[in-house]
Amino acid sequence: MTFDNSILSLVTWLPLLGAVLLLATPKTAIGAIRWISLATTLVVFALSLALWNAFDASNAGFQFVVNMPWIGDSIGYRVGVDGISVLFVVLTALLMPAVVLASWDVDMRLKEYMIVFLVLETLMIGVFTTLDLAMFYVFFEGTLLPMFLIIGIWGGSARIQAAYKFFFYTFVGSVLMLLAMMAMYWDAGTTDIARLLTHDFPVGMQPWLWLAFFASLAVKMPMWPFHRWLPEAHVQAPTAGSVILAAILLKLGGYGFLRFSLPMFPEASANFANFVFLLSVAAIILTSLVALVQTDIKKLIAYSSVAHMGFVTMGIFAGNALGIQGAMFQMISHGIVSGALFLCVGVIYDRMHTREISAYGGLVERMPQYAFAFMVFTMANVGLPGTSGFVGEFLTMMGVFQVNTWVAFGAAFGVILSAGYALWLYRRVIFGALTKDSLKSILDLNLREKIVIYPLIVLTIVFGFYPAPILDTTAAAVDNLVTQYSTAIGRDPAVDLADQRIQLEYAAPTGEAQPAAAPASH
Amino acid sequence: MNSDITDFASLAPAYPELLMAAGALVLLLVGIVVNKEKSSLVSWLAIGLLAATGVLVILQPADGVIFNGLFIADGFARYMKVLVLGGAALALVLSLSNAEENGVHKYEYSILAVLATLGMMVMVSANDLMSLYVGLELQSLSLYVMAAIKRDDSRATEAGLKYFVLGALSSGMLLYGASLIYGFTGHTNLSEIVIAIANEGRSIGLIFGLVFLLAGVAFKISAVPFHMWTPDVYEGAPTPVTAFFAMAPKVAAMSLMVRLVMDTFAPITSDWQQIIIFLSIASMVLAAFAAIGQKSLKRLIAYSSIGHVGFALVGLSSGTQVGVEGVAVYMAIYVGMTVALFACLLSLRTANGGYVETIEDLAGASKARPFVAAIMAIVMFSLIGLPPLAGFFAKWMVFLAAIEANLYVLAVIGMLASAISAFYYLRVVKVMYFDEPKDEFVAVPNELNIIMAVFGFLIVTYYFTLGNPLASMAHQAAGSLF
Amino acid sequence: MIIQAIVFLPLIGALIAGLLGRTIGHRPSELITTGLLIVAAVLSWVVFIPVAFGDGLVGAVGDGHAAVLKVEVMRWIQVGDMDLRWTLRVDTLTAIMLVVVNSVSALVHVYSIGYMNEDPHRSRFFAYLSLFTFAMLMLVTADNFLQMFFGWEGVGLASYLLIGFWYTRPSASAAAMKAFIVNRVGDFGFLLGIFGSFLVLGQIGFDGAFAAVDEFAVTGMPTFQFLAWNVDAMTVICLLLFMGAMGKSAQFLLHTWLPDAMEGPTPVSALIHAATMVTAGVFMVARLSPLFETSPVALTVIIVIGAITAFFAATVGLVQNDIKRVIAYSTCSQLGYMFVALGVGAYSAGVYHLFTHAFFKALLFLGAGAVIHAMHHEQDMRNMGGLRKKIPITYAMMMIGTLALTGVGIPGTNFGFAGFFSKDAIIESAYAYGGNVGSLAFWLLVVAALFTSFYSWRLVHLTFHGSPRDTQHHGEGPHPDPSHAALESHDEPIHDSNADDHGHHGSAYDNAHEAPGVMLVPLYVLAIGAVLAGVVFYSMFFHDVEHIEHFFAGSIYVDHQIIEDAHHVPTWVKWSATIAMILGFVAAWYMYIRRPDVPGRLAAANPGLYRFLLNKWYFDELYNTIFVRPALWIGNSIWKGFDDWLVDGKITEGLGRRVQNVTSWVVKLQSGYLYHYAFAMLIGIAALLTWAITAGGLI
Amino acid sequence: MGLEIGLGHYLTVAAILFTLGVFGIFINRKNIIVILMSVELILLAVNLNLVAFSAQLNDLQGQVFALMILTVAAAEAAIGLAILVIFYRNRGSIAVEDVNMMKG
Repeated sequence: MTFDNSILSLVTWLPLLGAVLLLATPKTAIGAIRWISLATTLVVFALSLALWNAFDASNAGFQFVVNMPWIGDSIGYRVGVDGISVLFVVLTALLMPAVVLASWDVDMRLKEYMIVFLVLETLMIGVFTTLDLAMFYVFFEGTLLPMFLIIGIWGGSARIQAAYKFFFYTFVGSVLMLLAMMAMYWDAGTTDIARLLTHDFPVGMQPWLWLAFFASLAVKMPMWPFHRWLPEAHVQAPTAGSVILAAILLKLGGYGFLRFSLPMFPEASANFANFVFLLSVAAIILTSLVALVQTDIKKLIAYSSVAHMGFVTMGIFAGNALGIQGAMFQMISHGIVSGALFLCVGVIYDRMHTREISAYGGLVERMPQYAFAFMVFTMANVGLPGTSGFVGEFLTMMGVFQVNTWVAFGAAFGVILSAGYALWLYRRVIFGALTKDSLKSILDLNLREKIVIYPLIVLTIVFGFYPAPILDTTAAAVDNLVTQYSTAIGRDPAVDLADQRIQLEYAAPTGEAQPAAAPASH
Repeated sequence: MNSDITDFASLAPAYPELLMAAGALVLLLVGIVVNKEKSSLVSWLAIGLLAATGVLVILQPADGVIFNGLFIADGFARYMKVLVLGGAALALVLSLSNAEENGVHKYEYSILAVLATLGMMVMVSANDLMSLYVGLELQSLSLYVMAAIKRDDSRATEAGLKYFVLGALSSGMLLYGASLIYGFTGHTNLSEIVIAIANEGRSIGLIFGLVFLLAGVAFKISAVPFHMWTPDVYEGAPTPVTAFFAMAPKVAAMSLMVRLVMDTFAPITSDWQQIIIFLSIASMVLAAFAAIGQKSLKRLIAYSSIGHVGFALVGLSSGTQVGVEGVAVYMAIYVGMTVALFACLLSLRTANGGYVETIEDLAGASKARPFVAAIMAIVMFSLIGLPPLAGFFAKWMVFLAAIEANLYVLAVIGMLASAISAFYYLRVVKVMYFDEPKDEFVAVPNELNIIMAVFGFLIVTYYFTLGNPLASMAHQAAGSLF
Repeated sequence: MIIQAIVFLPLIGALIAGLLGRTIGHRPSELITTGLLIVAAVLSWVVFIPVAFGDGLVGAVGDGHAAVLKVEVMRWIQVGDMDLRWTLRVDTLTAIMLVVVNSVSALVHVYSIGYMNEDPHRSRFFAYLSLFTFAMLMLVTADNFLQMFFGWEGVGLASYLLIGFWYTRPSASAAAMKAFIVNRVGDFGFLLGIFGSFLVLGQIGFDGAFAAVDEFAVTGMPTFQFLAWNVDAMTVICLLLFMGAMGKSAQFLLHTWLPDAMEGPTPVSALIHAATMVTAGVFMVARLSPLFETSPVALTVIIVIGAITAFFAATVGLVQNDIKRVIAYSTCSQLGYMFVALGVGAYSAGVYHLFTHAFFKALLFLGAGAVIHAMHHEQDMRNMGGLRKKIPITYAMMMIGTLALTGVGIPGTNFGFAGFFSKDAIIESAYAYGGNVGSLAFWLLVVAALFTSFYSWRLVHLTFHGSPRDTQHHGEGPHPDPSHAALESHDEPIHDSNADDHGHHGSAYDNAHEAPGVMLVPLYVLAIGAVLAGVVFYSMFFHDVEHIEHFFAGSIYVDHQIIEDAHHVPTWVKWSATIAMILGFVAAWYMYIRRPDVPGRLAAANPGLYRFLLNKWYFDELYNTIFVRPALWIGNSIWKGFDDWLVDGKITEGLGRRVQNVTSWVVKLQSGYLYHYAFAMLIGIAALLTWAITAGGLI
Repeated sequence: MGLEIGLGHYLTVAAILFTLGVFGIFINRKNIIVILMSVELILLAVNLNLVAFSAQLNDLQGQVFALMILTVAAAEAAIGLAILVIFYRNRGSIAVEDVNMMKG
């Protein structure tokens, strides 16, 4: 195991080490606790960057692979990343320091708080680095445990309800996925994902496996109508919790679809594609409408997340390069943007201790810098070109348009509605005259908050103008996935890779013309 | 068969049992000569004895069938015996603190425990309906007394009474089944019964016998519908005794069950499979629902143990070697979790004396006793079967077996049951962590702290520490049955 | 290099003023942004002059027939073979736009120095202005659909920010939001259009797309499955793209945001909502003329929409009292003219009008700004009047603007203001197009011309002529009409950060003063444009086909036929616009100078019509009822009804309750009685026995 | 032509005894002593079975088994009675109804 390959294990388990360190520090040493957590997350972030740097984007396969049997035949220690997973590792590692900083002033049970978050980081990174089916479930489901505590202990007034719903929605869905995984193990004789990817599951078996996975992933995503837990969890969770929830945990669903559903059950995926499209469009339109009428800032953003995840699922099941690349990008971008939005909400919540939109108004008067930051993220949320939010939405819609114009048509309404709820929120919170006495003395971003938020602004805009770093990383893996998928379902990979135009039908040729139906290729 | 009894060496496979028997008598003498106040001495000696026997079991792996085929020692038996001895020894350790108010300070207690353990070992190694019955009764009779050992406590005595009456009924059933099997196969020796069944095939009488026999054993592992005694006895008996009940006897009975169905009745798998599946589903589902309604912690634990028996049976119902491995691993992890659980329970004594009885008493424990609360929470999550804790890997093994045997319905029901069961486990965590504290808790005895620390650590780090060795051991153990 | 300079100097200015504005202070930010803009403007002229008068675009690749200059900046989105790069594309069409955008923007910057001089957020204002300019430049230099969309949305953002610049005014932020969202409705179509063209043409870049379109001449027109129907691909695509244009250019049905946009500071209205951004739609159609040419249906739709807009906006303009709103509707209607030109195939004429219109409409707006400035932010014309003596220069400028807008000139000669040439060109082309559509468009445009001149002169009369009215107040205006409630609702009291203006004593009229030089200079420059822009460029835009060909060098589609025909329309057609103009003038003179009481009586005579026009055909109310409210209602009912009541209340927690019920039932089984326990065991045995025996098939 | 007593009859009798015993346990609401007797009845049934079978199979194991059961049964009865006694001490009653402090 060279250093190159041990780096994944390092990135995965280092946060746990930090947690152990915290365990050893006395709970009164507030400063030490904070700095240890920050240092740990920063080191992990640095490592993840090194990982991304060392990652060979042109290679579609898994890299930094470690593969050894561990418990019995059915569970191994297998890690590795490919173009699809590596970015999530970086994203997670990127947001953790921000989260730690955002929680700098947590006074209640700080020690446990930081420990839980570091454990959570290990679990989240583990989900993306592991190449063992069973271990994937272990990490995937393991995230429930810390998140349950985060919401339940450090959450708002109605936290217990929220924590329970979060737990049960996800847990009930996942147990079915677990059984599906066992079935896959017996069919393929291994839990090595790399080998499972090349295994052809019986067509008769696929729908059941697909549905079992869907039960879990759709809830995690969350797809409409399995989303009800999300707004509640977001509203009740502490700021840091919301950030992680929106930025990373939701992505587990999309990652699962890309890692399992699409490549391993292609036939089933193709058959269920329209079903997914339907739910996606429903998510985009209906939840946007619901977001329009929210009175709680966090709830509004939560619902908008559901809508944005609709674009992701839509893109994934478009099954072509455009769609999947778009979905990948959308997930990363949404990770940054929604995370940042929740951080922004946290900023004013820390000051005013309310999330009611009506309690605000005219903040720009006192908090111009905050207003600027919030504007950038709002626009990214709206999907304005030049922000990272646009690229993903555009690609997914473009991709799905090639497959099913109805879906793209429906999804495009999201373009209008997102502008509606986002700008209305901005107007009610930031614009207007600052009349409320409670706000008269509110302070603008302090240094710590700037350190947390400004980098995210930069990323949002940079990726809007120059998304290449992300798209190039995913390209090879996605192309590979698309090729397998379309070949498996008997579609023309060339078309799905957009290397070739669709075969058009031609009306009666105008003027003197060759026989029609001559493919207009270029 | 005709090995000379006097040839001591030939008894090697039974050395551990012999040691236990002799030790028990010695302890009896010690207990009589030393004055009552020193009773903890006897407990320590008992613990030592159990430990020594365990070491003997591990270090002296002599397989073989002795006592004219009454007694068998094989890998499976050894594995289970280690679990039994470990569980028993730990239960005794748990009983050390505040033995006085638990009424388990009398030296008879430890001796009864040792005798019960001896009975269990015989059960595990039984290769004949007779030795089976004798071992079973030795265990049961000791347990009846242990349940009621707090003589002046009406709850304890009621628990003893109930346990006794129902236990007697169940052994009656077991015997009735045994008699039928004897009648329809012509043998009491298990290995001969196998052959007989294989040759003569099934008959109504045999099936009757099978059902009655399994019902008797099901009572001991408290599988639904033979579980009714469990909640009452768990609640009534002093907590250390409950801890004892919850671990060793379950393991022993389970291993007996495994040996019977996998070995003796292997030729008629399809018949017993139906029964086991029924028991399994009934246990998982009923426990999941019933536990939600509980206020008393011990009753909750009782139902939880019923549920876990159900899960273990999921593995058994597959009827495959993987299934047996699953059961083996499951029981080991179950014992571990139970030890930690009872350690936590015994550590939480409110300032006004007395243990936490109801779940509400735990309110705010996370503030007053963060360590204990943390371990308790870990155990709860592990009992749910939430990764990455040990409980998950246990479930993984058994359900893996079920899926292999295409028992999809069983698997799905089981999974949903485990989802429902999460309700009450989470409630405990919720009360400890999310609710505000009510009353103070007093300091925790050291041995409990150690136990909690060790087992908490093992549960959390199972994937790294125990996972691999346990799996391979279970593999060997199960292998010896096939 | 020069191209990059033109495009990115404004961006640099915006960044400096925006991010460092607080630190470096207002004055520096103003000077920097303005300075950079002026440089950019000069440079764009440097690019334009050779195109117009020299031998074509300097450094352009390709022959004179398709002269294009491309500068690649960096990669953007590359997926599969969709290879998007940030590329600056300059050809004649772009060059024209560069000149228009940068010149007007530069002038508006200068003007704003004076206009905004008391505003505490000046640096932010200038940052926005420059940002807008940058976005607009990105739009016009776009080399592919998506970059155009980027600029498209960028100007949308800037306009959103500028309209809502006085964020403390609820009406302002509301208008800003409305503008953005209505535009988004257009973008809905634009996006789908882009998707469609990528699907059908396999290209996201313009050149590739045009090349692909050319193939259709050989292969025949493609059809594809859009929604439920198998339709002619190009028609659908063009209509979708045009939907975008309608939004941006405030065409009929998507026009509602433009009047409200007047909430923004006047310079903004001049720059964004008159000269540049709103013409983006026209630019887009012109740029994509090769695509649109493939779809007669789409073109027809464009003509009809354009004509209706021209007419409709003019009618509403007749009765507005807010000086800016009048000009806003006039803009709306002029855009209609341009679209008609595009629709009939006279793209050059459309661009021509865009070009001239930019000058005189900016002039009018800035002039109006000067008036408002003079009147201390009074915008209601009914409170003005007789300002001629007070602010003569402004008056003169406004006169020039009005003459240009109304299109004063003598047909057949080279004498005439800018508007005269371009507008007549359009009207003639419309007539030449012929057919029902053509004649409909023609007549609507002529009537619109009449209205245009009427409301323009009405504006002049009410503002500058007659006697001061600001001492009197609403109530006895020229309109003792029943619709005052409506009026109030439309003209919120102008609150603006420089409060000192409001404390002034005496009437605004007495305090009225001429604007400072810094505000007047831009007016002079624009005035020159308003006078000369028409005559100078007449031949290369409309007069002479060869010249047009050579001038545009393939940057737009040139339909020889229509232009030839347009030149040979009957004389009465050539005169029609002029006559309409004169009639309008006379009517205005009669009603506002000769007999000032007539309008009031007219309004009183048919209040229904009056209120209909005053309330802009009730479009806001209509949209409110059929879109906004339903959307909110649906949102609410899904939220409360589906999410909370059904999913959460009934299913999630309902399941929880079921579990509780089962539990309580199960717990009852555990009665505590020995005999029950024993009984349970026996039942169990019995059940197992039966099961084992029957399932085992032993009976 | 006397009636031939065969295995079947023994089994039937044993079955009846067994059933009686079981019923004795859960039909009886009065006295725990009765329950103890019922348990003995069950064991008796079992012994009868074993002996009958052993005679039928002429194989001794059955009878050995029966003897063991008798022995254990004695011990069992002793312990049962002991528990019953301390229960009576605590509650002053041995009515079956009273044995339900714990339920649910």
